[in-house]
Amino acid sequence: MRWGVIVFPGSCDEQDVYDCLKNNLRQKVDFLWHKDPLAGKFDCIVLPGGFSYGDYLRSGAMARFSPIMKGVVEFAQKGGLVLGICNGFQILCEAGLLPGALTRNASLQFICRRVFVRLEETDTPFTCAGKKGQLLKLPIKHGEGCYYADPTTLERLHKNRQILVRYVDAKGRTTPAADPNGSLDHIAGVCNEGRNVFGLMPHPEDAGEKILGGEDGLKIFSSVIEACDKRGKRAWLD
Amino acid sequence: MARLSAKQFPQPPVSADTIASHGFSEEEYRRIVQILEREPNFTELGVFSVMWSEHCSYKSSKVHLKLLPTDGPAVLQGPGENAGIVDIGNGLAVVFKMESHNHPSFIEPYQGAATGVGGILRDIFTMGARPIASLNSLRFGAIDHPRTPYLLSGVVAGIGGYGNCVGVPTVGGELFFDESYNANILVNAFTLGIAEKKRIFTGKAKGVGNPLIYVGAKTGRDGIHGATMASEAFSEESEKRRPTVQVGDPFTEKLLLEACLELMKGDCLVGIQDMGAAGLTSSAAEMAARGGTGVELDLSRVPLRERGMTPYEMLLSESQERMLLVAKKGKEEQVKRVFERWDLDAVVVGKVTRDRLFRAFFDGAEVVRIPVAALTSEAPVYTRPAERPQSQDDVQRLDLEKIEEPADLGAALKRLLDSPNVASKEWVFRQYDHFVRSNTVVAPGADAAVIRIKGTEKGLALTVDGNGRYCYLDPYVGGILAVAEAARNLACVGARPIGLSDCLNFGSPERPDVMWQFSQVVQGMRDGCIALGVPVVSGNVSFYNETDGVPIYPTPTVAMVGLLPQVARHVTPWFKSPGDIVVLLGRSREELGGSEYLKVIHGLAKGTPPWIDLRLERAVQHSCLKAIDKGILHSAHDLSEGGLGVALAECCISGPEKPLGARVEPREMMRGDARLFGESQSRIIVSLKEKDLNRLREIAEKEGAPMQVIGEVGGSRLVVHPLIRLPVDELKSIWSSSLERRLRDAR
Amino acid sequence: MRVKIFVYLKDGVLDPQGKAVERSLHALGYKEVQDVRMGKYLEVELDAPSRQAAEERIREMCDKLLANPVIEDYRFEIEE
Amino acid sequence: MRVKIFVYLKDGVLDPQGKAVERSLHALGYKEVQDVRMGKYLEVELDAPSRQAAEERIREMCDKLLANPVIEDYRFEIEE
Ligand SMILES: Nc1ncnc2c1ncn2[C@@H]1O[C@H](COP(=O)(O)OP(=O)(O)O)[C@@H](O)[C@H]1O
Ligand SMILES: [Mg+2]
Repeated sequence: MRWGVIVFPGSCDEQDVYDCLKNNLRQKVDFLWHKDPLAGKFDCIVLPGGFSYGDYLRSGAMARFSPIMKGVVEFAQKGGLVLGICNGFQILCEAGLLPGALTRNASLQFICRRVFVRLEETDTPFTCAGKKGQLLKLPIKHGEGCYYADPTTLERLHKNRQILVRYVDAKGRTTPAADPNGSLDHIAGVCNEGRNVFGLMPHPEDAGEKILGGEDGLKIFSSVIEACDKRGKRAWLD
Repeated sequence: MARLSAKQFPQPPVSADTIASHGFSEEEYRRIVQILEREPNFTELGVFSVMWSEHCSYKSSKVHLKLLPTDGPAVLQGPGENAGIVDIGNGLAVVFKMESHNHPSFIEPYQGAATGVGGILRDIFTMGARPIASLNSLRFGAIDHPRTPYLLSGVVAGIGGYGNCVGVPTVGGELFFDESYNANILVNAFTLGIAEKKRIFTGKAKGVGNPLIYVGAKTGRDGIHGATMASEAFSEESEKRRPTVQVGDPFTEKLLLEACLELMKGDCLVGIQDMGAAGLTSSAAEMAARGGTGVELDLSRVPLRERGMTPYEMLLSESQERMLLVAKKGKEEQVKRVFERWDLDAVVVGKVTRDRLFRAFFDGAEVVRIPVAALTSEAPVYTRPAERPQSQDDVQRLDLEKIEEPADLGAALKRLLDSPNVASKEWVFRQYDHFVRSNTVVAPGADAAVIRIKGTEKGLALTVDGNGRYCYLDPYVGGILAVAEAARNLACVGARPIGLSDCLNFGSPERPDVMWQFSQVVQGMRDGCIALGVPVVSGNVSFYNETDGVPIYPTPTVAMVGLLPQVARHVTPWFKSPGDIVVLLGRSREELGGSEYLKVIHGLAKGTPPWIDLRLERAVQHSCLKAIDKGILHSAHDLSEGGLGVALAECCISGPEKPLGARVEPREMMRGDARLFGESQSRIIVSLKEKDLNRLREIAEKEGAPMQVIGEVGGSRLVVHPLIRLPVDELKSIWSSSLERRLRDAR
Repeated sequence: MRVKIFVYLKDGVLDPQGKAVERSLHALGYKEVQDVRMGKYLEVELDAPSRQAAEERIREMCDKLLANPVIEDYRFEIEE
Repeated sequence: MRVKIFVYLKDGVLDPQGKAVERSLHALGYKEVQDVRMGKYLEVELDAPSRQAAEERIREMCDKLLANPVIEDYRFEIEE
């Protein structure tokens, strides 16, 4: 299968995603330039972390207008897999591919540390390699990761089981102290109704090797690989 | 943008007043007239003032800095370029430097610190290296001083705000509070980058006729006279100069970084330098000096952000996120294309000339014509008077008999762990991205940070250290200790030092007592470097850190870089498993002078700092390193502020998992407080399996390092028999919450 | 013409910044202050044939870029 | 009474945010927009005996906390 990692002006984690996929999972990966149209066959497009356009107006607000995003929206609408990590998650929300918005951390401070998240659903291409309730230890690093959605949207998220990961403590419990940014319902990541677009604040790519403190992040990427394998060698989209 | 014409800009006259307000002595002005064989015009006066400022010319420090050892088999570039370079094998080199941004950070903490980070990043990528790790060394006034929480929060947010946005991990640093810094905080920023050895770029203007190209942000009236501001003590007057504060734009920096690195892959570039202090003037003049050439600038082409800027302002502006490069003639369009891809301006603003003159034109008229050498190599150099102040004797007098030993040493340990100088710095470093680039093997919170070098088995260790209190009590010894502690911190993770960069933060060089401190510290650092075999490859001097005639503690900060041949073998400070044996490498003496204990418990900054025997230091470090090479150590942690008691507590509580207790019984016979909190140097606590003890003994014996089995890991308490017996959970909660709680309470 | 745009969080969306400012004001002794809300303020110079045309364009810019409708509302004033 | 406070960067101080918004607006085709500046907008509910008293207190709060005098200016409006 083939991955595309978009480089926006101000992206910082594109190399981390690239290296994680290439070195740890032996995947084919290409960088995609934000000014180009989306062309070529890809199974999964990754919007990496960082500070696209400096996040100067709102995180993700300006990147969603990058030329490549038109293609990403079409790709997603046709069922292609799209993964947004941190700033990528913010961009996907701004672009309307995912519900809700990410606002300033409740502490008003940028926060960088390792957290635990719990896999809430496993019937998606991004979580299928895991077990329901499984804990993953992943790094977070963001200033605007507080997830918000209005009550109706939230209800829909519950009903459709779109909340894929929640912040929990080491024992797997959702507690206010275990929630690093004050997210609504401790939400760390959600998918769309079609379950082919997923955004999360933690960085799986920075937890891909034992020497970096753990390899729990590989669960997310290997889920995608597994899902694509099951679907056959064919790309999701021609 | 409305531009002035030459007619609209008559040069203001040069008078005795303007000469004085540009900071020149009469002697210096006479020299200018002699060099030019005429009176300078107003713009030229400005150019001389920034280039001859302390900040750019190192006029007071040069004679001393020559003493520092700068050579080594792996050193590719010592001081003199934008940053130092050391070979690390595999065709790779590391490029690193530290810079101070003290004055701007005091005036506007967020932006001052942010632009400090921006500046040091540019120093690194200007040489062709991708920045991969940063450190920051911070000094603030007493934590209960009304301005401290504001300054600290602003500085930390600024460092994070800039570094995080550019995508360079901040992997370590230090933070120290003392009244001595109440009105003069220190913000020293360090960055390390990695480059291919064959693709290193320098700031040389070579090749007559080659174009000078301006890239990056537009020029505004930011920070005009920043370099002179950094060369002055604070006063009400300098407070008034506030509007010169620069605002950082990390997004533009990120684009500039990527565009420059992309350009460097091709073959367009001859030389490149960032526009830092003294902006366009210093970058152009320094590049010409290194290239043995001249430069000609056409100021009418400089991209401007504000209306009506004068040549004087364009030449002296310190607007951030700008670079000056020399390209091969004919490659102009290629350069522009690269920058266009990243949405950045690239404008030809001049060319390299043969005449060794620094010339600037504006609207067709020549406004500056000065020999390059007069601005660089021939700038004044002073051997300033230096004298040990009489009061030094008094400062060093400490009668231990009069220091009462606390009845409850456990309570004293708790107070020390609660001291912001000893407490966990997590409140700070959790605001810094330390994961980005996925190289971070040991994050902040250990003796040194460790990052791996992708594509190799190697790793780099980084640390920054320097105790101003020690230097105040004895600047010579303090200088040695700064170097020794940094190297010891590297040894604790298993790295051998390959080079260091430093910032020397002092009061006014015009004071003999300060110059004495300066020369003593430099001599101490030199002796430390020679003994431990570490070259100084770059650095920075910050003078005039004083307010109303009171200088800060003399504060060298030493950022040292070490290499690990096998990054997988690194060691961390905290205890790993119950049953492990705890060993103390080194020797303890009855030394309390300058200790954190004396300050926190008795309110004293007195005595002489701990003594150091550099042969013993080397033996201890080598023992630790060899034991790590052999893979027998489970943990290693050096003893610093707070001595054995604090170090043991940190071994118990500083790990990412649940705290582990220990029971130890050190054998030295001395008063209990000295035994627990004395800061004798050259000591490391290690833990290992009992079966490996003999191998450690053999190593230590061979190296000539004393070693003492002092106890065992296990249980839920820290027991230092017979002095202390405390639950580790309690220690952890004090130590880890102190900083945040104190900052909150201070509001 | 000069346009002033205010972008602020919708009612019901947490405003930690406003809260923090309120707390600080109270700590400084300004107890008479309540209900602090914090938002963004933009000033732009706009070239438009008429006030109405300007309004239309500004509304578009806000809907598209300047405000996020999930969490924010906006308001603007045009000065001639 | 309701007070609206605008805090904005002083003239001549670099405004990276405003600049970035301007560039985005241009890229989206809103070329008629120039000179975008970005600042903070605060709304507070204030209890004061008189308009004049209110003005005085607000000015104090701005000087002390809400604006950073090194790089920012402020302005406010009181609505009764
Ligand atoms: N300003 C800072 N920024 C980042 N990390 C910091 C800062 N201050 C302290 N730290 C981290 O906290 C840990 C303890 O620091 P310190 O007490 O200075 O260690 P040591 O005594 O071993 O030099 C180190 O890992 C250091 O990198
Ligand atoms: Mg240490």
